[in-house]
Amino acid sequence: MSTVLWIIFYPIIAFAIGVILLGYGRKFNARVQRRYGPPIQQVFYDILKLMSKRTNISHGWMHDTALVMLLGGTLLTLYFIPVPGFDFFSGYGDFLVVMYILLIPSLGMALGVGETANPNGSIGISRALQMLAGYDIPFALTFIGMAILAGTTNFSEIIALQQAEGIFGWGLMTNPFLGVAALIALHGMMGEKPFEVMVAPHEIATGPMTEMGGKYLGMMMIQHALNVVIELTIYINLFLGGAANWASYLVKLFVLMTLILSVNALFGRFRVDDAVRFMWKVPLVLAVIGVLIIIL
Amino acid sequence: MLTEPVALMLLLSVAGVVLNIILYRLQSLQMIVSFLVFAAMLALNLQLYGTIGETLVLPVVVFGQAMSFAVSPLAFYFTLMITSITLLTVIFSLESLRGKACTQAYYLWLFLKTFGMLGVVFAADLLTFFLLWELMTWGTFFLMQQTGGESFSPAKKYVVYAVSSSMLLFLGIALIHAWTGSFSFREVAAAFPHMPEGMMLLVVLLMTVGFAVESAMFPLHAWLPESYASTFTSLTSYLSGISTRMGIYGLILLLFGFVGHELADRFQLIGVINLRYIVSIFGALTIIIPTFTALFQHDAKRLVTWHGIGQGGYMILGIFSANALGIAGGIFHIFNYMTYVTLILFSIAAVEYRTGTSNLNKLGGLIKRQPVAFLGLLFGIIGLAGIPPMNGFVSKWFIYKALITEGYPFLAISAIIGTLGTILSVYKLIHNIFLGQLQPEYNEIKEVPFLMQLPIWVLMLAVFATGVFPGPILSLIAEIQSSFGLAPVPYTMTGVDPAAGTLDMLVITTVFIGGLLLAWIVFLLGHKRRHVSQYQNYAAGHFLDESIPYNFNYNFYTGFEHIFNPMKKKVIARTEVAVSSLVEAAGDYLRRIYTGNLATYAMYIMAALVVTSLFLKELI
Amino acid sequence: MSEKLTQRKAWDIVLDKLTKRSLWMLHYCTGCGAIELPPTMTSRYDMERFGISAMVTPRQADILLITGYLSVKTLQRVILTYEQMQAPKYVIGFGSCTINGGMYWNSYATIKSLDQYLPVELYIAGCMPRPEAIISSFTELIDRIGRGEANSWQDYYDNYDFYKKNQEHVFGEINTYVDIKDDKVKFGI
Amino acid sequence: MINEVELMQQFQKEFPESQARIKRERRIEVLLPAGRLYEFAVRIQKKLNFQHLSAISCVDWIDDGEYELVYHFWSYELNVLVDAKIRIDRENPHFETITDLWQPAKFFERDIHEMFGVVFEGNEDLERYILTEWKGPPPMRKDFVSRDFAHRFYHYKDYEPQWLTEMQQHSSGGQDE
Repeated sequence: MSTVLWIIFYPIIAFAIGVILLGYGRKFNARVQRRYGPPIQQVFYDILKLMSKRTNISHGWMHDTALVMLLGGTLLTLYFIPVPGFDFFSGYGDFLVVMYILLIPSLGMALGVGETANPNGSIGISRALQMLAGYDIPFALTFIGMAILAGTTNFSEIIALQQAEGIFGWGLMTNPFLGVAALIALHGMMGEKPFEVMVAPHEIATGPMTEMGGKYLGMMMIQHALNVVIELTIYINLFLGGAANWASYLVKLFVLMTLILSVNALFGRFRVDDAVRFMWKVPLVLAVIGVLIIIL
Repeated sequence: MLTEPVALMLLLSVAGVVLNIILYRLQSLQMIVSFLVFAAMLALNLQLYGTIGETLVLPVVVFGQAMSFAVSPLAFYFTLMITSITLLTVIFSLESLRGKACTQAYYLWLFLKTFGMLGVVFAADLLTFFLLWELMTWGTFFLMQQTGGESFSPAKKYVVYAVSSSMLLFLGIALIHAWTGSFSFREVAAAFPHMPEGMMLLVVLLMTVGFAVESAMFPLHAWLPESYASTFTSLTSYLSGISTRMGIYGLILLLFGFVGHELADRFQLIGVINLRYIVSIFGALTIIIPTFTALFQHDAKRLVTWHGIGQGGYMILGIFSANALGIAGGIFHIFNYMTYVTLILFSIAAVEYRTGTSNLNKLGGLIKRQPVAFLGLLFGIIGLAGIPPMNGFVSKWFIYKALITEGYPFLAISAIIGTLGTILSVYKLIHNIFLGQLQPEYNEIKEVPFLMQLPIWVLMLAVFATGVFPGPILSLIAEIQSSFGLAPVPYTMTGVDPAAGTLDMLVITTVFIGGLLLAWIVFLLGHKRRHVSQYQNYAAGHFLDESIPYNFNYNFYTGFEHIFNPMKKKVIARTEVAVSSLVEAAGDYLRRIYTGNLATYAMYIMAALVVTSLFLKELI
Repeated sequence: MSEKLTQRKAWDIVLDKLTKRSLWMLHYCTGCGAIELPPTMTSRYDMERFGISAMVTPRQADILLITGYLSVKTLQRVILTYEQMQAPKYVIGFGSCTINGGMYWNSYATIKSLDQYLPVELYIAGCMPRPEAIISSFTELIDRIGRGEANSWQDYYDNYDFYKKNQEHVFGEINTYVDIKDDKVKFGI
Repeated sequence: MINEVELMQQFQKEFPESQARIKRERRIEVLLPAGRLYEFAVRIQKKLNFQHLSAISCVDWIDDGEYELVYHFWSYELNVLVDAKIRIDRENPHFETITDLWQPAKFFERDIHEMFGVVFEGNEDLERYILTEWKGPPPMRKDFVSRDFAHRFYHYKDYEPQWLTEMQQHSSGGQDE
């Protein structure tokens, strides 16, 4: 029975956490720029306003189905990542599955944005995919390293292994190289500056979101909120020893988010090929060293 | 003896060849006859399910070995693919080739090729295997040069590669015969382990390189993209679907039939690195390099054929990993690859049928006119990129799981690099053809006729069904593995049985559909939405209309252009040119022997006699 | 502005109270007023406190800020941008040029009063009004949305012919590929 | 390096019917008859190496019924600006183009055509590019009164008295504090 309750309410909880995290992010950025900044629930207001827009335009049936695929893919990924108290589905799909279903939302968005027939959107998607190729290689290598170390690819088993030895059992502690490489790659995955090549308002008119208005943009922001939670939870599960209870889980979420936001607030934006070169130089080398340590 | 399905199928394909020769000029009659014959062959093939070892021996005796054919689970698995894909190609080309030039011999070469392939797969001894392998390569050559003109030179290049690879095979077979004294698979397999170390290594190397050329492994892949892409698109789909995988069939036969895993591990070159690992490295390179060349192609067909090579790498990685899951993944990937690559190429053929071009820079926005082709391409690229719930993901998951449990991180990461390269290039493919602004000149085109849509619908269903329920195909593969004495893959109807790993495609798909429903409800919460014309678009205040080309197609990944341009040195093309110029120089030098006056010829004969007399003793 | 008060259900009242806190602004800075916006956004006046942030494309914007005079040529672009925005949308005329021509009152090329061509929600008087004026206008707009009175955008749909006639009088026929009358029927405004 | 005085004497010698004078240091003004301008331009560009045609401007002498076209030539070496002035008829203004000597002349002539209505033969692209929707006469002519046109063409709001007082109460600043 509790799993059915979890299945119904978990997306809402994750959405709430994501919205607060994003609101906290905007407040953090404002305070770094010595501004008062919007209230924490600002992102919630934005999403509500977008969803309540009276007129919405769409560029074709694929534009609508792609948005549904975008949010549907993210909800699918949400269920497959173990969270304290709810890892029912991670018995049916390990992190290899998660790594691939993470691609469904980006493919869905890419198809929807392609359908809007706006070159700004297509340039944004081509940059996003290049950035995906950039950060996903080191990220995947750290996954593989952890899997070989733990001898299994199932999320809950990896967490159990890490929690067995307390703080020093964490992935970050046992092999720091993989931990740091994954952190940099996570930064790219979240699309935070300096790797914010996809939504470049000054260059390509907010890239993929150029032609997204009203409830379409609202759905994209809902997906973004959920995506933030998913990506942070993946990192926590693999390198910060999962979370025994919700309190430590939330603390880890906020600490990790603050770390990423502090870097985001200070950097300008890389060019696409420089960002990809950086991703294939620093985190990839770290990850290779980490993996070599594990095999030899 | 002649009523067994195997004999009937071979007989039918020969009959097909003969019939097509008779009806040379009458295209419509050719179509009907070929369709009926191929349909009959598929029906016969299905009867073969479960029958093993039934041999058909033809009275033809060569070198004391009668041409014999046998059915094995592997043979059934491959013939099932051959006959089904040929039938779909014929159905597709009934419509797509109506009234096209130089298609008189189209079905003739198709039958010749099918006969060759069926023979190779059913062969029970090395001699028939080699003879029909030759016939198959000639069938491929004739299919490639169908459209004449610019499709002839790549076909010639293929012939050079194919002939050299069959020479290596022949040398290998000759060595085996010299040692074991017979050709039939059973005796060869029995006698193989007692072969002396050096000889066995030589045979294995020769035959692996021979099969590698046919399956376009990394250094020997240069012939494939041009030759496949320059013929009719329906043929490109047929060739890249099944023809390249005959090389993989050969590798499976060699590795599991003759050598067996323990022997493969015995060839320790430098302690850790054994033969299997080297071939896997080549497999990994086959994944990465062609996939990233595919990224920069401007023609849809070349992009997909480059991926054909890349996906071959996954199969090699799977087969050469000594793990039940990995081998099953490799063999399953052959089936998956066939389904989604033919689906993609049929969709491209549908687009080419209507617009006349497959150049990615000239197309755009066709989703408004050809939704069925779009859906076909969408299912195909989701399969090709290996994203659930399509079948491409299941076989890739098997291969990754095997590589991780065997502890090969760098092979696994090369496979993931390949997947990322695939995702980038397939999005460029679907974006440049179907998304973006519809060009004014394509305003009036309509959907393709039903006969061309049928294969697309059938393959879409196949890609999705085997993705969610991989059980049936995996049961076939488990049979294959046990027939070679390997541990069968622990499969369940919808994935892997929990002991060996956590994958259940049915749960993933149902949760995905649940997520889609929830997302659809959120979509309906908002107010109504309207479809608008593509010219009502943000252009920074500029007024858009037909005259303004407002598409981003050319040079789609500029970031990667900057990164990869310095690396593009066309090493393989330059080596090919070097080799061909070397051969010409040598030929030119040897030509001088024939000086034309009789005295030198007499002197040559005398010298030959002296040399043979010296070595006469050893030869007898 | 049309005084038609739509009959507002309870949910609309609550919704207006919440969505008034989030407004995204697209400032069409052809005129001289755009220079007043950076100080409004940055740390001294910080309009983001009220949930107002600048957006790039009309699809995402709620407020269209016309900062300064509009020549006949730029008016076409403004109307294209306005029609590409999603309702509810608010036009704010910024500076005296949009009210009655401002210092270009006698020019042959600039339009004199913006509300002949677009339904304007608010005017900010001043020949380049200071950031305090901008912030007070934003708060005024937020209060109006909260009370549910900011529905000047419906006026564009209701008497579109009046606006269309004026537009054609000034620059003749343009094709924005947006059919306002059809939208009015389809969206039921 | 010849200075302005010698330059002026050269002009005086070669173009006797023109009046050349030095307005101030490094500025020469030459009044030419309309027909001799092209010749003057060729001479100044090829021989004296004045590469830069900085502008062509047009002055509307409505009382004399003439337009005055001023060509501003500039030389990088001599650092001297030469203004060649010619007079053409105002009612039916025609003149030849000098785009074959200087490329930028294309836009200066196009601008003058749009604003003053002068037709330059030989300049094939005199199409309107600033006032694309303008249907009226060339607006910079002195006989075109912009204010009257604006009042006829555009709609003005008339200030209602109570509108002003209402604004004062509402705005926080103002006299009443």
